[in-house]
Amino acid sequence: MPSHDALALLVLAPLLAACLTVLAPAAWRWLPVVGTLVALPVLLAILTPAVVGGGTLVLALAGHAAPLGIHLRADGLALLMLWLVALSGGAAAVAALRSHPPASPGGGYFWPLWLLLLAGLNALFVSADLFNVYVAIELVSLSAIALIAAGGQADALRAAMRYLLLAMLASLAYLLGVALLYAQHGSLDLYQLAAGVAQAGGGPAATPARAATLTALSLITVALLLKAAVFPLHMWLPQAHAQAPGPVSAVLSALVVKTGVYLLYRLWLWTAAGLDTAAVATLLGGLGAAAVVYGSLAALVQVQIKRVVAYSTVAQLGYLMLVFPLVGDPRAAPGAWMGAGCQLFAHGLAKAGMFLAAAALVHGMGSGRLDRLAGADKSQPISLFAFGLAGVSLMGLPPSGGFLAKWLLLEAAWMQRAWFWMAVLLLGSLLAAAYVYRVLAAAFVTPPAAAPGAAAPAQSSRGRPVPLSMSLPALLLAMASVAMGLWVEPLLEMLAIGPPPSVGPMPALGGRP
Amino acid sequence: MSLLMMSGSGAVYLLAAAGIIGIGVYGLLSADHLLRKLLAMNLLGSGVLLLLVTLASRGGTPDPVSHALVLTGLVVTVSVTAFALALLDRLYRETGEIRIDAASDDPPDPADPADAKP
Amino acid sequence: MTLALDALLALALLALALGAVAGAALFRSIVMFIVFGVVLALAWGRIGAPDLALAEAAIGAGLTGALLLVSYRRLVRTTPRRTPRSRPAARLALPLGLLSAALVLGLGASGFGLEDTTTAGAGTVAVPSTAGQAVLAEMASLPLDNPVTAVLLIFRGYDTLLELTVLLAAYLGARLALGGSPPLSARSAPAALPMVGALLAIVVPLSALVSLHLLHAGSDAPGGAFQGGAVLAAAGVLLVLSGRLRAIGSAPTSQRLLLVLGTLTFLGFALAARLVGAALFTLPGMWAIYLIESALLLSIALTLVLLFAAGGGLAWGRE
Amino acid sequence: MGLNDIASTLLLAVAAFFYLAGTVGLLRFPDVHSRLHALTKADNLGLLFVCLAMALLSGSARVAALLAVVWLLALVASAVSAHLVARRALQFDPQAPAPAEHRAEPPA
Repeated sequence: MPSHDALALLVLAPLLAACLTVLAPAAWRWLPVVGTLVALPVLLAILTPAVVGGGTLVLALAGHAAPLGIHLRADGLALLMLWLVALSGGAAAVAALRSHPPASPGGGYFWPLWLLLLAGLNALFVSADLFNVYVAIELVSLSAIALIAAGGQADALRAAMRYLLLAMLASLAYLLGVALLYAQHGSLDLYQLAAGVAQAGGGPAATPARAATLTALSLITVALLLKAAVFPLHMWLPQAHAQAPGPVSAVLSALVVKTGVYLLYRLWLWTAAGLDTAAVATLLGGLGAAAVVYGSLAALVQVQIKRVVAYSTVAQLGYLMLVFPLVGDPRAAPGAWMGAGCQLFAHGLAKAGMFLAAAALVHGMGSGRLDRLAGADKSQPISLFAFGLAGVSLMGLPPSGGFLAKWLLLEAAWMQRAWFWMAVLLLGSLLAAAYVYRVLAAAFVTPPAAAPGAAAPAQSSRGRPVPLSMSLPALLLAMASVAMGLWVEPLLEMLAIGPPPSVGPMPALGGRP
Repeated sequence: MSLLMMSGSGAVYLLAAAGIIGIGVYGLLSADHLLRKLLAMNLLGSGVLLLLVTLASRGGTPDPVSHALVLTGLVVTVSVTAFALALLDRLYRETGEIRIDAASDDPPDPADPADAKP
Repeated sequence: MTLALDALLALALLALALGAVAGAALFRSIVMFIVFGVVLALAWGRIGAPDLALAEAAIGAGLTGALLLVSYRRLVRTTPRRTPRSRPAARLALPLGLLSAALVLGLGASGFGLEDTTTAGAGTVAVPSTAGQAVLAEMASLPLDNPVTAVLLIFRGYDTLLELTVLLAAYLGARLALGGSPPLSARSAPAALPMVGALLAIVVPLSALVSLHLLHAGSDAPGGAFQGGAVLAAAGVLLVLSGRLRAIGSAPTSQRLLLVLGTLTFLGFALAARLVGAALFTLPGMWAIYLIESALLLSIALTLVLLFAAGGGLAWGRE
Repeated sequence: MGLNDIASTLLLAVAAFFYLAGTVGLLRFPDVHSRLHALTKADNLGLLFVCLAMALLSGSARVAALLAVVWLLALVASAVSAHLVARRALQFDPQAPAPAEHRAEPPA
């Protein structure tokens, strides 16, 4: 199969599978789902060598080049995200197959939505068109929020509603920005727009074109910060991620919030690459630093295990924002870029694993509270081990993928003597160690003898075994996030394809102060 | 058609779009009832779409791409609204609530039912 | 004169929007919103966007309004709890609303300023050709005359496909959010009334006819699958309201097929293009466009009716 | 200005008068039933005259036929909705004598 077709099929195959899942009789719904889980890695295995060998792949749909038509585009970063969807999404789906059986009545709605979510994510990562991205964002938000509400408990519904309102608002802000950009520059292509944006935005101060372009960029940025739950626009995330069913939480934290970060990269490192973005980069980095500190501290004081993990997502997303200031220095840029890619991937694997592990622990112990985890070391060894391993990657201990990511970012910060960013990176790792330790410590406590007044049944204090289909995907993901540090060459090779202009091998483009 | 599209009426609708967006933002923030918030969101969306077409048809010729985008936007908006209303319906049936504080930080930890002391 | 008409429409839009937002009674606000949609449809017509006028009237005003009203009726069965309005967000509402209006206005005005310079200096400065101009330039080589339909199906068909899946996701999501609870039957206009029966006998066949006309006309004139689907859906909404159709828990196979028919047909053509060696999403001719649009129309209409009825599927008659 | 224009202007003026009358009735009449009465009768006439004026202006039989369909549809819709609104109003307040002419004093 030609690699172009593989690129398009990464979006179209899950769409087709979603339609088939709607159509299929209940007993056969699993077939399109499993088919998609298998098809995505296969398609990526076809696409990856073509991109790594032949460079960025661009596909003009219906043969119409932009601005007339829509381009699909696969470079290293897109490929990285696609792999993450296939791996994290796949592992989470295995766990979800158990918790939401396709043959159940709800499965007839849950699984098509899951597949549409995957299709939307893939569509977003390969799209080169701002409006097409809007439609993909809507598809992702709608299906993700519906999956959060799948449980139907009051808290999940509240969280879903709050998320939905903010997502709608963000989408409209995004669309307003797109409207301004299209009116100014006549194109919707992310990469074609770069020339116009550089010309208009780099022009003399206070021209209308400059004002409109910069406002459009700011509107889109705010919208994406909200989608990416970057501090202080994170307020919707902890409840939404903590209240969703376990496998859904995994996908939300590993993939859905990453869409905002990914698009911020596209916007500021590609579309707006021609502008002097130093101030914006510092601002985004500052927000990221605040997110690292705030998210970690908040994770330290949570009572529910899933909320610890959710706040940890707030913190870890902060690291991804630190890239903006760090790629400013041409010498440090390649390292910072590699670090960002590693962090995207490592966090995607580790966080999906951690949420799955947390869900398995909650299921096994019968409660989501940390003080009810006592004794989990005996009854839930696999889940707890997976949680710990994922935690190793989040803290950034060698040899994990998280270590590599943080090391590369630290090195980039060191090269430009950016002490503040270095301090944030180190502090974040320290705090991550603390909140992961807090969960583990709670689990290794020997359960107290049943208190005389305790209403909880004896079984829940001891824990019950959880099916392997819940704990094993968590373990595999956590192991992958650690092993990634040992086998990172393919990833770095991939990231080197089509890096942002400011990072790329062309020094003439990268020399902005 | 071109007579209708002279810059004067373009400016009028631009003004209208700006006003509608402002009113939408006001409504979104001031509304208490979720149905009202959704209504304001739809107004805001209409304003944005009106702006998209008005700005894109500079020079008097209507821009077919912007029209197609708005058509897509309309369908997306009605889809999201319909889903939101279904969610609201369920929320209301489960909790009796018709309002939500979208801007607040997450609420304090709900008590775990297993913790209820006799 | 025309400017006065536009100004009047714009003023009406603003007044209705304000009424919808600031009115004390929720029911009145919803009605204001519906009228707003109707006036906005007129405005679309004035801007030279008749396709959007049709879509706004059918979808924006009609279906969204119906959705809001039916939701209102469900929610107001019991009195909602009154809550204090002195939240910080509410206090910020007015300044932020004014600020955003001023911001947009300033930007829009600057856009108009830019237009003057570019059109004046068209000979000297290379004016970027916009996507819209590119479409208009291509129209001569296409078998259809409505550029909007051309964009929706030929140039940006991929967007349309994803948009259909958003609609599908809304249906699935609404079902998932409503859970296993039985669909709320929309008990209202008694179907037994002779006048209602007469109305249905006239309006339903006529709606079907109009939607087919819109579908057919869409290739050369304003209209298309979305407008046609919305008109057909309106007939379905009437049937639901009058009790001729009722919502049931889950869709039978035929309706499930209808729900995904549009997506599947579009997807089929998009992929089949590769079999004959063309680029993905290349459509083989007018017949393909008609076929796709017909499938889209049916899927859109059924999905919209199901969203309105808050049901998994539809069945004839009362329980 | 041709004869057509003058005639259609006159028709529009008549239409405006009926709309005005209907609106005044809607605002001033005391209860649902008399309001409905004002609204449906006067506004349907107003719409008729608008359609006539437009048909004259267009000068095409096809457009005129379409306008006739528009008017008939509006007629059907307003008749049915007035009927339903009136029924509903009766259900809400069954004691009130529905038709306005049976009542000497408007309710407070």
